[in-house]
Amino acid sequence: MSTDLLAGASEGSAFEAWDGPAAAAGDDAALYLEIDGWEGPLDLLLDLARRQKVDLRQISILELVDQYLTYVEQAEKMCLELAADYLVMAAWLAYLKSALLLPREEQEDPGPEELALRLQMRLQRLGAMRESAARLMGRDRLGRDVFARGAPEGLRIDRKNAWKCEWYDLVKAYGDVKQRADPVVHIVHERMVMTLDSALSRVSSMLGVTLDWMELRDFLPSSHEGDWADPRLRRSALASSFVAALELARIGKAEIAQEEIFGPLRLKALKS
Amino acid sequence: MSAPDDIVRAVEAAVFASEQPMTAEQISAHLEGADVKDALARLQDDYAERGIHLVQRGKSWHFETAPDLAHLLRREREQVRRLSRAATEVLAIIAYQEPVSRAEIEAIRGVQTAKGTLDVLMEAGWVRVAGRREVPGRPVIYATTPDFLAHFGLKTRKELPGIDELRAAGLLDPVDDEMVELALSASSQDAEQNQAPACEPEAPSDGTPPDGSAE
Amino acid sequence: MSAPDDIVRAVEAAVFASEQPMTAEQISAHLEGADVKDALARLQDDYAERGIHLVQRGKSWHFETAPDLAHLLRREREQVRRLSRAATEVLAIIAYQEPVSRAEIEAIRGVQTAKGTLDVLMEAGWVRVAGRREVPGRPVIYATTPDFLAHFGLKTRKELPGIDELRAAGLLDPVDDEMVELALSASSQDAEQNQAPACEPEAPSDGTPPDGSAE
Repeated sequence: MSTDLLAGASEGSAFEAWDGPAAAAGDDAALYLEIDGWEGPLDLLLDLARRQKVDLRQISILELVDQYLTYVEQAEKMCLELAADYLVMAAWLAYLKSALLLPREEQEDPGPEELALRLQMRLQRLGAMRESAARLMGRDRLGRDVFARGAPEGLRIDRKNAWKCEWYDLVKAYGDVKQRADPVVHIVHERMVMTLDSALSRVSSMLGVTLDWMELRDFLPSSHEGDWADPRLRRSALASSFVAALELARIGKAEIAQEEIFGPLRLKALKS
Repeated sequence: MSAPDDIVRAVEAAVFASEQPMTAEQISAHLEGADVKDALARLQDDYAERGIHLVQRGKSWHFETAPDLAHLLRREREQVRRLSRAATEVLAIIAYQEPVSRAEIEAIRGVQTAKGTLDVLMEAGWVRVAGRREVPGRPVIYATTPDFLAHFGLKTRKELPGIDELRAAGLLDPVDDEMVELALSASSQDAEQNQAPACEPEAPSDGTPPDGSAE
Repeated sequence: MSAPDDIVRAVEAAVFASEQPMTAEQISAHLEGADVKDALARLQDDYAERGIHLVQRGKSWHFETAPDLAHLLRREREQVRRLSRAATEVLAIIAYQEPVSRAEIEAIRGVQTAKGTLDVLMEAGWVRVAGRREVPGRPVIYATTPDFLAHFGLKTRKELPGIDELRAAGLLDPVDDEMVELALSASSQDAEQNQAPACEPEAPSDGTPPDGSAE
């Protein structure tokens, strides 16, 4: 392979083989436009390689390098602005060329033949993809060459609900509703109480007949009398009697004494 | 059947790809003036037994699905769904107290009833509109359908258990112990006179006021 | 040709009526699980010589007009979007080498890919993001879609023109990193001296970075 590549170097002059962009030389604008038409140095290289009119596998890399370098030189001569990557590629190609021409011993790894081969592979690959793109675009394309049905009816699946409910759920739901809806009944039981008034009259009248100290509980009616056995009524009577005692003490008719906290509460009439 | 010739194939493709039905003249214009009458007749014949037919409507031609396969275009797929709790309650109220208006249902449930809830019950085929109540506003009233009875395996609505039967069967969960205790103690002496016959759905056993109470 | 049986007719009608290509599974699901494989084969055969064909693109089936009638049917108003040269190249690279990363596409083309190029292909529905490559940087990788196959009339990617030859020639081998770096390998230090512009720059350079930048 490498001999092929090098052999290619002797074929004709680079400039003659190249009737491309530079052929329009003299007209700066034309060349500039051509540069614009290339998508980068690889594209330019592929274009130059194609001009060799041989299979990309047969191209002479040395010739290609010369053509490229000539092109860049010309562009510079004509004061055309080249994008940096074209110059980078030129530098690399110059390096490749010198390496290819150097005696073998001084070469590093990968060797220049290997690099040339890779460049050639790259060009082949780009060429292949470009060609494939053209073939792809040339196929019978849906909507351009072949057509789908113009007015399909369309397929539809309507989802229909099949509702499900068990007898138990129905009946239970009714129970729940009724339960919630049942009017909340508030009943106030008639409770037997000793009113403050009756306690006041009872306590003050009892105080009138005794002059000695008397325990508050003793003012309560006897538990043997009628309803008075009811503990709730007795609690009410005790509370009312206590309040009555305080009232009597306040208006100066009675005196209250308690020896200790929670001890028995005693009551005595005050002589006025 | 011989292979279709070029004119037939071209007419076939043109009608197929067109977004509109086309008259014979339009098809012909599309095909550089070719005579398409025979081709259309031939195609109609070719497709006569297929799943698609070439048909003429007015003067225009188009392909369409064979009439016996039209059901394929719109398929129905059933999806079993459970009734929501709200819908079940509404259904129960209608079943026990029909006919009822929406306002009555809401009064009994104590919450607003979403529009969709009644729709679902009607979609299920269990509830129907049973007229209007002759009161101001003439509200629509709802009742159950024969499908409702069939679905729940009932001969008549009278087979629905009364509230006391539910209670006896333990189907009434006490919501609030205290409230129930209170209600029970309060009603012990009154129960007799308030208790309606257990098996008379028209006047449900729990003593809820009859129709119209909600208004 | 015998008259088509019920399954054949049903499959024919379903595929014909559908707005989208359908896979055998989708057709079968629409026809309540019928086995449609034989019917599809039979239909493909029935239509082979007609003006419309039943075709398989990827896994999906649809009817379309016969390609040889293109000259009669081509319509200006339905012109397919014209892709830029860059976009067609990128599409070809993705189709032939999928899945590929953007850096790999750029390594093959030797230039950066404008942001919009991949967007155009994705918008057309021909290219999709197919995940990320599990290498440092986890680059996004691209692949073609079923719509791509349908649009270009391919049953599978194996039918891409010339793909076997390209593969045999090693032109579809994974892009090696060295290729990406090739142009830079010797240039970094030389670039400085060569880059000195011989002329006053009139306008800023187009800023296209050298090849290696594709990484």
